[in-house]
Amino acid sequence: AQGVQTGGTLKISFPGSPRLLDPPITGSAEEWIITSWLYNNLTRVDEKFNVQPDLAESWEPNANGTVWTFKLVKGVKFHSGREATADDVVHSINRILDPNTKSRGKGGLGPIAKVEAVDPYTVRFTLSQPVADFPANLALPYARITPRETKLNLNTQADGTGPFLLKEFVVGEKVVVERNPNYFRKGFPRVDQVQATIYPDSTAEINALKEGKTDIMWQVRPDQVPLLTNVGGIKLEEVPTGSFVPIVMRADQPPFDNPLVRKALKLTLDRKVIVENILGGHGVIGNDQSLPPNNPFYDTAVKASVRDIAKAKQLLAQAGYPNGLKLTLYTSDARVGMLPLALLTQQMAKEAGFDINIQTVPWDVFLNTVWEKRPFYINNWFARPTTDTSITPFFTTRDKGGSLNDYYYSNAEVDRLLLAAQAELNPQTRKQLFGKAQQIIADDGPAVIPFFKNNITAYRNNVEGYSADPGVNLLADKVWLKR
Amino acid sequence: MPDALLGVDALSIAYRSAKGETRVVRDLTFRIDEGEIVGLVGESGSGKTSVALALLNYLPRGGRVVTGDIRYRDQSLLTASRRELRRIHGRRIAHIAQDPASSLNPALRVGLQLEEGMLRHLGISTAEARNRALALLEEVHLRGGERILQAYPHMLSGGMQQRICIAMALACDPDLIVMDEPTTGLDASTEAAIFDLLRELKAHRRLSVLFISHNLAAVRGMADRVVILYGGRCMEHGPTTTVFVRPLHRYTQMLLNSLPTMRGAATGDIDMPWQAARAPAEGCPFRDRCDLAQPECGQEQVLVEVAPAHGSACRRWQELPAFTVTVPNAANGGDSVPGDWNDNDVPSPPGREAVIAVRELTHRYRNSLLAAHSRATRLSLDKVSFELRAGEVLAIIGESGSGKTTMARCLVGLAQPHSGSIVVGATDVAALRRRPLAIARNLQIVFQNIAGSLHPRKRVGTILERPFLLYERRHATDDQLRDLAHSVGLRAEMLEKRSGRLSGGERQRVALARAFAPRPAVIVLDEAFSALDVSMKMKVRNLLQQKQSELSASYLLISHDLPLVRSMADRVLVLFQGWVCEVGQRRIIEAPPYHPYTETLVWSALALESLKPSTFELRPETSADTGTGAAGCRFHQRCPRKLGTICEREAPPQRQAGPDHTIACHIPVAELATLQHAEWLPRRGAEAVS
Amino acid sequence: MKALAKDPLFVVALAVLTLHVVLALLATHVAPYPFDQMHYDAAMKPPSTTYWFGTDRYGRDVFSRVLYGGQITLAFGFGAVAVCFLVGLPAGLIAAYFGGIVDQVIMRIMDVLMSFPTLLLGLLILIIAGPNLVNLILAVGLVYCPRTTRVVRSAALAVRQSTFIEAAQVRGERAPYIIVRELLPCAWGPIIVEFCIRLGYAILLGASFNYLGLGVQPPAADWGALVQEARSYMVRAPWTVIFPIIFISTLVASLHLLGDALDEWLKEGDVA
Amino acid sequence: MLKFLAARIVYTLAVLVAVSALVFVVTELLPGNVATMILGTDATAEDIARLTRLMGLDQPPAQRFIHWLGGVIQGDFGESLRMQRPVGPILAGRLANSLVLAGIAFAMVAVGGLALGLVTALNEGTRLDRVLSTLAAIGTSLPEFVTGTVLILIFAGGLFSVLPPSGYDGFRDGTVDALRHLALPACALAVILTAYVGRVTRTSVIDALRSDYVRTARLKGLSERTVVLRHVLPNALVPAVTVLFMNLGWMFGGIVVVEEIFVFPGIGRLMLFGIAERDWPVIQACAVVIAAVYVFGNLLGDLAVLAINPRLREWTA
Ligand SMILES: Nc1ncnc2c1ncn2[C@@H]1O[C@H](COP(=O)(O)OP(=O)(O)OP(=O)(O)O)[C@@H](O)[C@H]1O
Ligand SMILES: Nc1ncnc2c1ncn2[C@@H]1O[C@H](COP(=O)(O)OP(=O)(O)OP(=O)(O)O)[C@@H](O)[C@H]1O
Ligand SMILES: [Mg+2]
Ligand SMILES: [Mg+2]
Repeated sequence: AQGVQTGGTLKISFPGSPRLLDPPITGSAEEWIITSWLYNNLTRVDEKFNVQPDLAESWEPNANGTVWTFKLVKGVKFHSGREATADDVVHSINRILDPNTKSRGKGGLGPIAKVEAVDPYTVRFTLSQPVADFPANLALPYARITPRETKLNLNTQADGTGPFLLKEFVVGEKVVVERNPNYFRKGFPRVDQVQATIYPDSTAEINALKEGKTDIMWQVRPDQVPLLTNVGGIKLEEVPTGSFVPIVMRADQPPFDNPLVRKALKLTLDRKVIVENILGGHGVIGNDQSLPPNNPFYDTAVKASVRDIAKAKQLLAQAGYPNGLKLTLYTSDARVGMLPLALLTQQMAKEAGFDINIQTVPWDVFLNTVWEKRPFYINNWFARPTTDTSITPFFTTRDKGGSLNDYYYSNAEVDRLLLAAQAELNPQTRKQLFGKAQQIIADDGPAVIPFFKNNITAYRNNVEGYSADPGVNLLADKVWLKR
Repeated sequence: MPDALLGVDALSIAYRSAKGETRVVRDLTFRIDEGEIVGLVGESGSGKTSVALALLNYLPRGGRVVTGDIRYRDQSLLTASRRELRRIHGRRIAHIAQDPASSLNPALRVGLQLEEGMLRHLGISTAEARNRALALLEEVHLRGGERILQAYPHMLSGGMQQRICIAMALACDPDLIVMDEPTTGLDASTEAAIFDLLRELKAHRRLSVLFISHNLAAVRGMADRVVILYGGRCMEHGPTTTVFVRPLHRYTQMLLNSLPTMRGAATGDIDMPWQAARAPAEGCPFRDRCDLAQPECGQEQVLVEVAPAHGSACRRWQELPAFTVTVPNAANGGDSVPGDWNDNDVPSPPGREAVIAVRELTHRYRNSLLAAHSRATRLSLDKVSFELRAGEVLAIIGESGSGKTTMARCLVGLAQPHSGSIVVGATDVAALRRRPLAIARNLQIVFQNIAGSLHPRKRVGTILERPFLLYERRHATDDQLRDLAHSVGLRAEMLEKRSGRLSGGERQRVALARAFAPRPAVIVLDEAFSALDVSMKMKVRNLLQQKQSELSASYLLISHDLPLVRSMADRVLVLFQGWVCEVGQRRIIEAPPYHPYTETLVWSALALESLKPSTFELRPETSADTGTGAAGCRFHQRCPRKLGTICEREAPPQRQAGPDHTIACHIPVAELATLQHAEWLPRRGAEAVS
Repeated sequence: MKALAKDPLFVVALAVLTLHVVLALLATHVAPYPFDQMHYDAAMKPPSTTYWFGTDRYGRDVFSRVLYGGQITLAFGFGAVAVCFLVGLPAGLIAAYFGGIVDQVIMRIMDVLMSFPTLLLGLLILIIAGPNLVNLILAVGLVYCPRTTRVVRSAALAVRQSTFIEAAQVRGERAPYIIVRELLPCAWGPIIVEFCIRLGYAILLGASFNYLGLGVQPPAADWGALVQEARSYMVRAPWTVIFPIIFISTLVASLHLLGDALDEWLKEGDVA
Repeated sequence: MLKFLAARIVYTLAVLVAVSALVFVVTELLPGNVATMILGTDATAEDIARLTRLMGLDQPPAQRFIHWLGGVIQGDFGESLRMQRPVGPILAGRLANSLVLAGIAFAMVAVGGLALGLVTALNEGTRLDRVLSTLAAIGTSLPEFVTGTVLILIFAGGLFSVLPPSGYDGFRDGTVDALRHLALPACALAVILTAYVGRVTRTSVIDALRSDYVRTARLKGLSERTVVLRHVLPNALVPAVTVLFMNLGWMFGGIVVVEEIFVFPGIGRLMLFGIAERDWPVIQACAVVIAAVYVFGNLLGDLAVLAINPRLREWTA
């Protein structure tokens, strides 16, 4: 780009602290961002959900998509100076697959049967089922490429191929990284140093940005937006994401085994009020299926239900509940938006005859006794990195790949459409398949997905090359500072 | 009249309370001359302390001098500024408070407390103050010098604390000392020793003292002049010798009439009514209780000068029946017992059956679980054996801490003896956890705090009915309750009142009535008199005696009040540190031979009444654990007649001193008798009573 | 009693307490709206004639919520104190009456409970039992029962020394009779004072738990939970926290002042 | 004296072990499964079983307790399940912050409470006393979340914006900055206790003023200053100091709330984090440390009282 200035220190604030830097066992957004500065994946997913090359310069599936062969960029060096080769890739992937690593990424990579180094610059993955999105899976933060042997403790130290070298890491306080002069993408990174400071308290974080102590405030909560709007020298930016807070209606148990009841509940909600109230408007209305509007396969023809109490009442009566329905809605206040959604749902559905009693439980109780067990609760999902994982595991029948289907929803047509789309390599056909599935899920589906959250970020005017990201990315290597 | 050192003129004191102002002292006038000891006598609540504090211009919150004046030499103390007062307090007028233990600051060393007054008033150096402090300790007979000065108050015994208080008062050589009941709370022998000290000081220093007490005997022995206070008014005042011999106020007469003594008693026999609920505001405050009261007694009282320096507030002083107290003094002391009004003089024959037989009773206090390591293994009762015979009064005497109360508690089952037996009827109750009701019924106790043994929230009727419910499982009839009330002089209306709303005297009678209700065979009286005013004491005593003959009950009378014991008991048992040193007929406390310990008790009592100076060298109580495991006589460390090492090494034999009289001592009985007679006689003339 | 009626602090405190209790009892009638009704178009409105205490982020009427919150607050206050006394009264009386080993055992147990910081013990109980009103009551009650036991014990101990208790023992009365009929009636004074003070502290502690989110279930909220709910926007909408704060402070202060006044009165006045 | 000290310390340690055991039992009873917590919603049953075994959670509780207690004695509090790092160092940092906060608040309570008590007692019955005493009575009714909230509303954003409502971060930006951040939380923590200690002090000073020994001292003609300083204070301080230290524990309870309000990186918030995340090693460590501060506070209180009051010193000899 023209006029790019290099050098300087980029100062970023995070609300939470990274604890561990060993990629397979990382678990928080901050950790994923920091490791993305220190390591590379084989691929990466851009802000439009398109897969881009990273350490792999190209890849090729076999005809039915069960064998994928990746060619690596040559001459990429770890910070320690050794070249990164196919063996390191195999090692990294196997570490994730090894149960002893306790990696959360194990399930997300896909049905990998075998990973092998064909030659120093070629890696071959054999899958037990075809997966169209497989290259995107390799962009998961767990799948960063680490050296196959190292003397370092990767939890607190790092040896990657990434754009920055780890200089200082104080848990709960800060992470400092320095420009990797040998980075394989020439011209990057642009700044000499990145300082990430942890501000557990958002007020202090906002003040720091205002005072210029930091350049980027990576994450702004919706309720903090008023504090940063119209502040001189600061830009606010937001982008829709695929994170959503669904109301779960178990489709295999009364009363929600009856699609009419599900539909009735969907009709009671005023989604605009909900988005306004919970997110302060910083989100987009959802249409009860999980593919977010910013996804290339999102079908704009599928409309969200509009509040219609009369209709809802009528459906309820039709379903056999003319005098209303008494329900217990489980939720937890451990994650943003879950409790307010319950409260709003309770109030809005009341008019149609839903008599909802709210039970708030701690997160662990939620995971142990509510999630996948109760018939009616509010859940929370972060954005999934690929199209396929954004919808298929949620709505296909449980034993047919519906690993996240806590709705116990089973619809043969949806199964057929989604599984076909999963293996389909042709984007056009794929889009059609996904579109049809979305329509059915929105109408008949077991979830109320009233909104998708926006990611909101704030930064000072002199920051260039940075923008809000729909995923969990902060591409510090692209950012430069205007003087 | 020469200038008084202190003149109190028409003093009235009032306290503010929620109900308004109550006058507690009215129109009190008296004076104290240099070198004079003035006794201020009155029952509890008569306003003695209030007067004392007013003299110091230090009334407690809510209290104020309403009228009158208090002059120290030429200066009015009531109008003096705080600075002036500070110069007078301690330096000119010193104060000794009622309770030595609480008057000393627990957080400061005794030395500092003794010296700080001197440092403030006398302008002397610390070293000088220290020297003076040591001298003062000598003067109040505290040996130990520096060690005592370094001690904190709690390390000293009550007697030592009181001596420190006296030393503190003497420190700046004041002209006047106000002593507010300086010996209440101390036991008899300590009390006697303190009085000795005061008398000695009186002789050595030309002290003026306002000596406040309700102990008539003590005042008689100490004071040059007395002021008798009742209901906040002066009833009579005059020289001790006159007032106590020919009292000219009916109240004074009654007081003296009630006073039992070691060697004699007043001749009259006035039946004083029970204490009135509240003294009337106008007129003679005593008229409600006065047998000679007339309507005009309700008119304003005037103090009449009946003789030079002798005033009486009784309207009818001229008409009072003749009343003379045979002043008991050494001259008519001796072995004769004049005016002994205890007609129950027939010794109970040894053959009478025993209602309670106590054998080898041993008791020790187990302290709390945590303090188990402390060496508190001293026995509070050590193999005590005696029997209580039907219809007799057996007195247990002994100094404080000798185990009297423990004995009583074991008898009634409030304490568990360690070993030994208590046979009541045919049952050994010593080891029983719960006694059969029949035994409990037959063994009632009257506590020291008689009034406190009533539940304050219950109606009198309910309280009196309880024995019937408990022992006979039936409700009492109204008649029964009424009779019970009448038997202790209570009106039937009282049955409806809550006991908390009764006057002290009424409560005492209710408690007695309850004890009598089940017609018990034995009543234990644990210091049932010590908290009572003189007049009340006699009322209760008379009631008890009357009831005893009615019920033919046996009494176990526990007391350290020897005169009282002498007036009631048939037999006496002397306890020292839980050990019986002497037991026998009442006369064992009237004439030698005594056990040396009994001897000291008797001498203390005599000394208190100034019948005998207690020149006796009572060895001070030592902090050393006497008696622990010592094979010898328990009393040897304090024994005035100690023979030698035999006393330390061998337990004394039980010697028969006569029919039904045992003394545990190494000295043969005959020898004791001669020794004690001999010593009594020469000393009689040695020091005259002043 | 007359003296008490003249004590201005006592009168004011009693009046405030009564007002609180009456408002809580009549909340359904006094409150202009249901406590959970949301006025979507009137979120975070300052106090006005329609919404006396303003509204919160969901447009719920703060006045109505405060009134209903009072019900919950008083409910767990009284509930917890009831638990305290259910345990503490018998335990304290028994410890005081029997003394010795019984006393030691009871009081050592209480000591261990007491060696937990109050909030910590409650937190632990609440995380095992799970947060809801009943558990909150139990937790607060349990946390405070050693203190109540101590107060009851020492009040009873003072009476225990009285001669009339010994008189009853000598008479042959049984322990339950003595404890209930003789000991208890005389220990009431300090026990009532303890009741007032304990109620105040129970409300404070319960509200603190609610403030930490470990209490009643939303949308119901006591005053502590009301403050907690509004924490993130209280600077922008201070009315959402100010009113619950005023209510809890006045309630607890009235209880404490009441306890003080009673205590003073018991100390000065005659016991009869 | 020494014997007493030893006994007292042994007692303190025994209480601590009892507390630890209780905490351990309590965390045993927690409904959640730790392994599920770590693995989250993506885990399979086998994953959970494996992790449970890996972390030794399948061993009998008694064995784990002894193991854990052994570790605690050596300063090893185990590893945080959420943070997967040793709890010890995290705890140390947080505890240091909390101790700074509690220390400042404690100093405020000690000075403020004793002064309040002394001033009201010496002016007993005057208008000043009545006003201050009523304020103190109200002060004891203000829980930390109320004082904290009000302080924020007044000083940090509502009326004025003179002090930061949060963001304490140790002394890395200098002492002044740190103190500015500590001001509000310390006040919030101190108010209720200052009022309480003030009231206790008032009562005990009044008791001392009415005592016989003070009367004796006054009647010796001593100056008012000597009377108050020498005779009243040493005795009156005993209950006040006892209460002061006894309330260290209260303070460490209150600190949980205060840290939550002011987003203070102390042990209280760590504990809440542990609770929210069901991170039992963290909960246990925090609970034990808080309890330790509490029992040692009481111990300190006893010692302070002993130092002041010779009679007690003697009793315990
Ligand atoms: N501070 C006070 N406030 C109100 N009334 C008081 C106060 N002190 C004493 N009184 C009352 O004043 C009267 C006289 O009390 P005072 O203490 O002077 O009597 P006393 O003769 O010293 O009694 P005692 O022998 O019991 O010491 C009593 O009725 C008592 O109740
Ligand atoms: N509760 C107790 N715990 C430990 N020791 C006690 C207890 N009560 C009394 N003692 C001790 O037991 C001994 C006997 O005490 P007791 O009360 O029987 O004496 P007393 O003769 O009644 O004295 P007083 O005349 O003072 O009433 C004393 O040394 C006393 O210190
Ligand atoms: Mg007196
Ligand atoms: Mg006794």
